[in-house]
Amino acid sequence: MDFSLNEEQRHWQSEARKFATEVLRPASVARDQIEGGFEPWNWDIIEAGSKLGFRTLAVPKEWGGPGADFVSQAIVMAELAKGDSAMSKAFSQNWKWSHLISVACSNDQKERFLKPFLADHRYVMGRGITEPNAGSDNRMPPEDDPKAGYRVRATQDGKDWVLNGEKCFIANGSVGSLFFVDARSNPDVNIKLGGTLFMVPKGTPGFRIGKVFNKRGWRFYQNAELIFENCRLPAANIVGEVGTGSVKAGKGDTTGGDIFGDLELAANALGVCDDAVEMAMTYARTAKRAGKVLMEHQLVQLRIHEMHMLTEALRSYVLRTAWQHDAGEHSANAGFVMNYSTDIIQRVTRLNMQVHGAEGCLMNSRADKLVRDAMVWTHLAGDTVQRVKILKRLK
Amino acid sequence: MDFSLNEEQRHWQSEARKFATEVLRPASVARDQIEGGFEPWNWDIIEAGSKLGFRTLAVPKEWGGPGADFVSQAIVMAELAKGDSAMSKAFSQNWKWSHLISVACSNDQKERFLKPFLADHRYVMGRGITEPNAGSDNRMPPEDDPKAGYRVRATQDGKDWVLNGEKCFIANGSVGSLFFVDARSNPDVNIKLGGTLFMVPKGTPGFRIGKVFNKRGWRFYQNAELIFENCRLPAANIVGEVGTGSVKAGKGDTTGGDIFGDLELAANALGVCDDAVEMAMTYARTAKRAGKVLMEHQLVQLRIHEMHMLTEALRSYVLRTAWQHDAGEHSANAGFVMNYSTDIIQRVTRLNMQVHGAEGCLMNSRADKLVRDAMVWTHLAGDTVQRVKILKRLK
Amino acid sequence: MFDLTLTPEQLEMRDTLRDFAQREMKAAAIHPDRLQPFEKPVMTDLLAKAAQLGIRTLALSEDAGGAGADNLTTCIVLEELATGEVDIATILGTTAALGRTLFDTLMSAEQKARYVKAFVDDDNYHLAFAGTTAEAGSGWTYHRDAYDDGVVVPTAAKQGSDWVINGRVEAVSNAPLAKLFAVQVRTGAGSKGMKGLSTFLIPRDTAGLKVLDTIKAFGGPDNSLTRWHHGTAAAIELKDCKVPAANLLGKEGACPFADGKLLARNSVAMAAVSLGVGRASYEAAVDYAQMRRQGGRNIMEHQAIGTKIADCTIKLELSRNMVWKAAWALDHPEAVADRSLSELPLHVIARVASAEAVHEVTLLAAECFGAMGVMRDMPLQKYVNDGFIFAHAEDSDGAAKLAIAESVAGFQRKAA
Amino acid sequence: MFDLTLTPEQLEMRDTLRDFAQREMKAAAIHPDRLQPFEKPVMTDLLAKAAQLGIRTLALSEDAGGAGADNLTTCIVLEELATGEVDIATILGTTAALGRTLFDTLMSAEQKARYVKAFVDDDNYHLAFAGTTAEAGSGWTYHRDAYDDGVVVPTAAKQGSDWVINGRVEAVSNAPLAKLFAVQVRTGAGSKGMKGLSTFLIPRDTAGLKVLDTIKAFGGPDNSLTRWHHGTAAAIELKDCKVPAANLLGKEGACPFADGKLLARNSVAMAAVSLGVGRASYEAAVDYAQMRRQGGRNIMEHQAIGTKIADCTIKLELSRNMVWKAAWALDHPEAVADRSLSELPLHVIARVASAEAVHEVTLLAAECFGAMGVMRDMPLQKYVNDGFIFAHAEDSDGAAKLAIAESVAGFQRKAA
Repeated sequence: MDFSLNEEQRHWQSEARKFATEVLRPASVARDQIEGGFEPWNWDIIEAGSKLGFRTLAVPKEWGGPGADFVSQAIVMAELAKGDSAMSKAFSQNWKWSHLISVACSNDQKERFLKPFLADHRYVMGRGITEPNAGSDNRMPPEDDPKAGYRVRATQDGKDWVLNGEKCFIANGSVGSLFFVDARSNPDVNIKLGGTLFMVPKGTPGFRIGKVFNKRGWRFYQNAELIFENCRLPAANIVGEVGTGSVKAGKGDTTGGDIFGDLELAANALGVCDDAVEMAMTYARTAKRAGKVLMEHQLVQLRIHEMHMLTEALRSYVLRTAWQHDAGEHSANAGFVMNYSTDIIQRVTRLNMQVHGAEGCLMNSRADKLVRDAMVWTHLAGDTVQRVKILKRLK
Repeated sequence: MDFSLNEEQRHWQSEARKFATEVLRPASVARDQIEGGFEPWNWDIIEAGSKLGFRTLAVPKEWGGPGADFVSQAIVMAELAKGDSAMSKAFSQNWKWSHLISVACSNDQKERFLKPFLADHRYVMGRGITEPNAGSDNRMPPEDDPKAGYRVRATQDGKDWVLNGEKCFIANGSVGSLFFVDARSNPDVNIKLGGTLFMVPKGTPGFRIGKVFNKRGWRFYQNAELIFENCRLPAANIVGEVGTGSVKAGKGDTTGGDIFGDLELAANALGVCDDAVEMAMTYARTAKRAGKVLMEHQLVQLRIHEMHMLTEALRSYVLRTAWQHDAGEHSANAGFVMNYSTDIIQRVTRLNMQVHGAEGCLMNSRADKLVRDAMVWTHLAGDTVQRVKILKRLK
Repeated sequence: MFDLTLTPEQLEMRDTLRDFAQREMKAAAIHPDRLQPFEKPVMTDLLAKAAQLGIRTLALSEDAGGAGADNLTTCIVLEELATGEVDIATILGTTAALGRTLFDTLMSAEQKARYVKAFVDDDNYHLAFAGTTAEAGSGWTYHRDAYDDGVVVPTAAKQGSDWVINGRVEAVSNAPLAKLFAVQVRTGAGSKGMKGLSTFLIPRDTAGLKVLDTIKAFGGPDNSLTRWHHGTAAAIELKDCKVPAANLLGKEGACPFADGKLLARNSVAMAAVSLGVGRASYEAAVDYAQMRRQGGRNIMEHQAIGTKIADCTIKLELSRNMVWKAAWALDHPEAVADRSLSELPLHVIARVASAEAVHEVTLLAAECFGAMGVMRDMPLQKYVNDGFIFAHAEDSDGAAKLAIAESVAGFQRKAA
Repeated sequence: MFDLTLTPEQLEMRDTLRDFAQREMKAAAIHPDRLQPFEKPVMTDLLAKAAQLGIRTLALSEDAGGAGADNLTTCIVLEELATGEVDIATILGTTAALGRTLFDTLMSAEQKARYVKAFVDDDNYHLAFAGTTAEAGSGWTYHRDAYDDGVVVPTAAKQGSDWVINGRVEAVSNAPLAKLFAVQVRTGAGSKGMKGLSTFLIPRDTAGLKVLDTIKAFGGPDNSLTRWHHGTAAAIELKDCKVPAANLLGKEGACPFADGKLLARNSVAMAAVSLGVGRASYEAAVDYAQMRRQGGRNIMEHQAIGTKIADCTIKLELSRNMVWKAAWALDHPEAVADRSLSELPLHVIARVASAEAVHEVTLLAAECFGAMGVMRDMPLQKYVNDGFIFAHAEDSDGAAKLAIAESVAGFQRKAA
C-alpha cells in the first residue's frame, strides 16, 4: 500500500493550487455577489484555466489531451474547489463528456467534436437529462411505470431525427457548445429500451436556450433550460445505438459506479471542506470572545476538531476511490463517497459558519457562500433517491 | 498512489480472517453472556491466537517477532474484531507494549521481558495510568494545577523504588504478566516532570490485583484495579529516565500521534462495522415487514446505505493512517481517526440494531452486543477531552 | 384558557412519588448486586408498596374505587416512579391504563360487577392485554392498504354458550403477574386481518390458560436473542380454554382494541415512563459533574460538559411538554374540535419524540461518567440500555414516524 | 388547572392573521421578482397594513391604547405573520414587545404622557432598543465572572439639566423605521461592564442623533460581510446629542435593561417568528410532496419523503409547545413559585430549541424540492437562509446553551 503521489499527480496538484490561489479565489466572492443567473459567469477565467489544461484534463493523450489519471483529476478538482467550488465544477463538468466521447463515440464523432473541444478554450459541454416532470425517475425508473422518465421526443424522419420538448436545470446550459441529450425514441417502453442519446451542437436550428436559472449556491456555474422545437439532427449524431438507454449508450459503468461523475462531486466537496477548515482555524486564532481567542474555548475547539476530522475522512475516501477507478477495481464506492461528501460538506461548512458566528447583524460572506455552495449537493449528490439507487449497486 | 495490499499484508489478512471466522466468532456471543467480570475471559482463545502470531504481531523481526507493519496490524485488528471486538483487543493490547519495549527499553529489559513475552502464549501486558481521581487529567494536565494527574507515589529507597497507591480501570489487569505503571517520583511538580514509568511484573511483592470490573461491553476483555502497597522495584525496572513523564519515557510520539494506540481503536472499530453491515444485509434480505423483505423498504435501505457508506469511509481513513505510520509521515490523523471511529462505530452499530428492530420483546443478541461493545469507545477513543487534546496536535 | 398550573393534588402526588422513588426505590434498584447480573427479577415488594400508594388503580374512576386520575396526572406519577425503577413503573402504568380502559370503558355493568372489587382490593392484582392492533407496525404499510397476513391470533369456536379458545400469544406485557387477561381472538372463521376479531376477559385461573415462563435475559436458539422490554412479559398459551360468552368484551367480531385508539393511553403512559429514565440519568450526570474534578475544576464548569448538560435539559423539557400535551389531549377531545389542538396523532408524536430524546439523554449522561459509564455496578449503563429499548420499539422507531406522515397527508387506510 | 384551550379571541386572531398572511403577504413576499435580487427592502405597505390590524400595539396595555395581549397571544400572532413574511413579523414583534416594556413597565407617567399617543396613533411609529445586556453572549464567560471589556456603549455627560451623548451603536434592530429609541449609555465616568449604564429615551428627530444607512446585503471591506438578520437594522450615531434629564428611563446608573430580563419577552417573540418560517417551509413541502409525482406515485407516498415530513411535524410541534410554554411563563411567574414550572430559563430554551428545529425543518423541506430547493425564484432557498440566521444568532447558538447549563448548576455570575 502506498498513498504517496507520483510525479505527474504532484505536478497537477501544484498547478491547480497555484491557479486556485492566484486566479479563482480572488474572484470567488466577488462573482458570487453579482446579481442574476448568467451574470456571475466569466469567460476569462475559463480561458485562463483552459490554457493550463484544466478544461481538457481528462482527454486521453492519444487524442491530444493531458490524459490525467483519476487520482490527478480528484486532486485538481479539490484544489480548484478550494479556490471556488463552482469554478472548479465549470472545468470538471467537461471531463466526463470528453471521457464519454473518447469511450463511446465513433471516430467520425471524435473528429467532429473532440477536436474542436480541444482547440477552443471556450468550448464547454453539458448533458440534458432532467425535465420538469422527470427528475429522479431518470435515475431510478419505477418498474411499474414504463412511461416515467424523460419525455423529450425523438422522431425519425428519413435519415434524420427530429427532437421536440424541453430540458431543465441543465448544467452549462447557457454557455455550452455541445450537449448530450437524452431523448425518447420510443415513448411506449421504458427509458432503458426507448432512450437514445444525441449530440446537439449549439446553433442547431430548432435548438435554443430557455430560462437561465438563478441559483442560491454555485452562482458562477451555469444552469439553463434547453428547448427543442423540431430540432433536426443527422443519425450520425447518435451516441452508440438507437434505443439502448443513455447509460448503455455512454458505456457508462465499468467500475461499478459512474466512471467519473460521482467522484467529481466528492472531490469538489473535499476542496470546499479544506477551505472551510482553513478559514475556521485562521479566524479562531484571532477573533476573541470574553477575552480569549475562540480557539481557547472548548465550544470552538470541538467544532474545529470535527471539521478537520471529517475533512480528513473524506480525503481518505476520495483518494481511495480515485485509485480504485485507476486500478479498474470493481466497487460501489464512487456513489457512496458522493453521498458521503454531501453529508460532510454540509456539516463542515455549517460548522465553519458557527465558528465565525454572527458579528452583530453580519456574517462572513465566504462562510455564507460555502454553505450555499454546499446546499447544491443535497439534490446533486445526496438525495434519498440517489442513496437508494447506489445501495442497489452493492452485490 | 496504490491501495493494493502486498503479499505479507494479504497473508495476515487471510490468517486473521480464518481465525476470526473459525474460533472467535463462534465463541463471541456465548462468552459475552457469561456473568461476571473475569469469567468471560478464556485462555484457550488467547493461546490459539498466540500460536498464529496475533499476540506478538508487532514485535520486530530482529527480536524474533513477526514484525508486521502498521497496515498489516490494522488489517489484523479489523479482521479479528469482526469475529469479536473484545478478543481482538485482548491480542492487540499487547502490541503497543511490545512496541514500547523494543523502542524504549534497555537491552537488559528486553532480555528480561521481551523474551518471556515471546516464549509464553499466556503472557499478556497492560499499562496503569488511570486512577480514581485522575482520568482526563493524565491526558491533558491542567496548566494551573501541577498536582493534577496520577498520584501513585514512587519513593526512592537505596537503589530501589517503592510504589504505593492504586490504579483503576486497567486493561488486562486481572490477567497480565507485566504492567507499565505511571507513578509520581516527584509529587510537587506536574506529571510531565514528576512522572516516571515503571515495569511491574506479576508476583512482585506488594503488588496485587484489586477489584475486577464487570463491564457492559467488551465483556471478554479484562479490566481491573492494581494495588501497590510498598511494592519494591529495582531501578532497573524504570523505563528511560526518572522524571521524564511517561510519554517521553516511552518515546511515544514520532508520527504526530500515538504510534499505535490511537490507530488500534480505529482499526478495531472498522471490524465491528464490517460485522454490523454484514449482519444488517443478511437480515434485511430475509426478514419481512408488511409482506416485503426489509431490503425493499426505503426506511431500511437508507439505514443500510448509511452503514455501508460510513464503514467504507472509516476503512479508507484507517488504511491511510496506517500507511502514514509505516511511511513515518508526520500527521495528527491517528488521533483524529480514533475519534472518528468512535462516532462511526456507534452510529453503525445503532443502525444495525434499528435494522434488526425488536422482535416482540427480544433483540438479536449480537446486534445488542455490538452496540454495547461500541459504547466502550465513548471514553476510550472519543470523549471531549480526547478530541480537544488531539486538536492541539495540529500545527 | 391556556394554563400550565398544576393542581395542588398533582403537585402533592408528584412530591409523594418523588420521595418514594428517591428514598425507597432507588437504593434497591441501582444496588450493584442488582445491577451486575443479567437477570433482574421484578422487585415485588416495592411493586406492592407502590400499589399501596394507589398507583395501580390511579386511573380507575372514583366510582369504581380508583383515584380517577386523568392522563396528565398519570403521566406525572409514572415519570416519578420511573426515576426510581423502570420495570415497576411499566408494570403499574400498564395495569393503571388497562384498568381505566377495561373497567370504565369497555366492560358491561355485569362484567364490572364480577371483577372490579377483586381488582381494587388486591394489591397484587394486575392486568394484561394479549393481542395486536392495526396500528402496530402500520408504518411498514405506509400509504398502502393494510397487509393482513401478519395478524395471527388465537381462534375461538362457539360451543353452546361458551367459546373454546386455542392458540398462543407471544410476549404479553404483565402476563407473569396478571390476574385478568383481555385476550384478542378470531371468532369469525375465514375472516382476515383485523376483521372478525373479538376480545375475551379471561381470569388467570381459567382452565386451559397457561402463562409460560417469564422472558429471561437470553432466549432463542443458542441464546441468540436478548430480553428487550421493560416491565415483565411472557407468552400465554390457550388450550381448549373454555370461556363463557358473558366474558366477551363488547360485540363479537368487533374487537374494541382493533384500531389501536384505546391504547393511546398506554403509549402516553410509556412515554412518561421513558421520561423518568431520562431524568434519572440526567440527574445522576448533573450531580456527578458538580462533584468530579478534572482539569482543575468541577467538570460541570468545562464548556464541553456544560453543552451536554444543556442538551439534556432541552431534550427533557421538550419531551415532557409533548407528553403532557398528548396526555391532556386524550382527556380533551373537544380541544381538537375547537381547534386549540391540531388533529395530529399527538400520542404517537409524544412516544416517538420522548423515546429519541431519552435515548440521547442517557447517552450524553453516560459520557459525563467516562469509564464508569460502562461499568455494570453503576446505573448509567442500565439507563443507557433502557434508553435503547425505548428508542428501538416498534411504536417509537422509523415506522412509527411514517404513521405521523400518513396523518399529515390525511391518508386513510382500508382495514385489512 | 392545566388547560391547553385557546380563548375564542386567540383563535380569532390566529384566523385573521393566517388569512392575512396567506392572502395578502405571501404572494408579494415570495414573488420571484422579490426573491431573486439580493436586496429585499421592507415591504412598507404590507407593514402598515399589518400595523392597521393592531399588531404594532398588540402587547401594549389596553389602558395605554393597545390590545393588551399576553405573551402567548403575541406568539400566536407573530408565528402566523412570519409564515407570510419574516421581516415584517420581526419588525412588528420588536415594536410590540418594546411597546409593552417601555410604555407599560419602564416609563414614568410623565414620559408615557409625552409619547404614548403618538405611538398609538401612528401606524408607522416603531421602537428600537440600542444597547447591550449582560445576557448577550454570557455563555462565552461560562462559569467565570463577567468579562467587562466587551461592553462599549455611548457615553453621556451631564450639562445642566441635560445630558450630552456621544458614541455609536452598531446594528440596531428597527433603527431605520424607529421614531423613538431607548439608548443605553454610560453615565458613570470610569465605571466598567454593566455597571454605571443608564438608558435614555431619544426621539428620532433629536438633534445629534443620526441613523446611518440600513444594513445592506453586503458590507465590510470588499463586501466581505453579508447581511445576517431579520427585520431591518442600522447603526446609530450620537454626536453631542442633547437629551433632557426627563428622558432618563428609570434611575441613573441603573439601566433597567442591563440584566437582560426585560428582553426575555423579545426572545420568545423571535422564537415565535422562527416557528412561522419553519411552518411556511414545511407547508410548502407538504403541498409539493402531495402533488409531485416520481417513482409512479406522489413523492409523499415514498417512505423517505414521509420520514422527512414526519420529522418536520415532530420538530415544529415540540418547538411550538416550548415557545408557548415560555411565553405563558413570562406572564405567570407565580407558576414557578408554586412549582408548576421549573426555574429553568424557559425563554432561552425556547429560543435555542426553536432555532435549531426550524433550521432543520427548512433544510428537510428544501430537500423535498430537489433542484428547485436552491433556485432563487423559489421560496425554499430563502426559508433555508432564514433558518440559518435563526440558528446562528448569538442567543440561539452554543454559547446560549451554556447559559442554560449555568442555570442548571445554579451558577450566579458576579456582574462586571
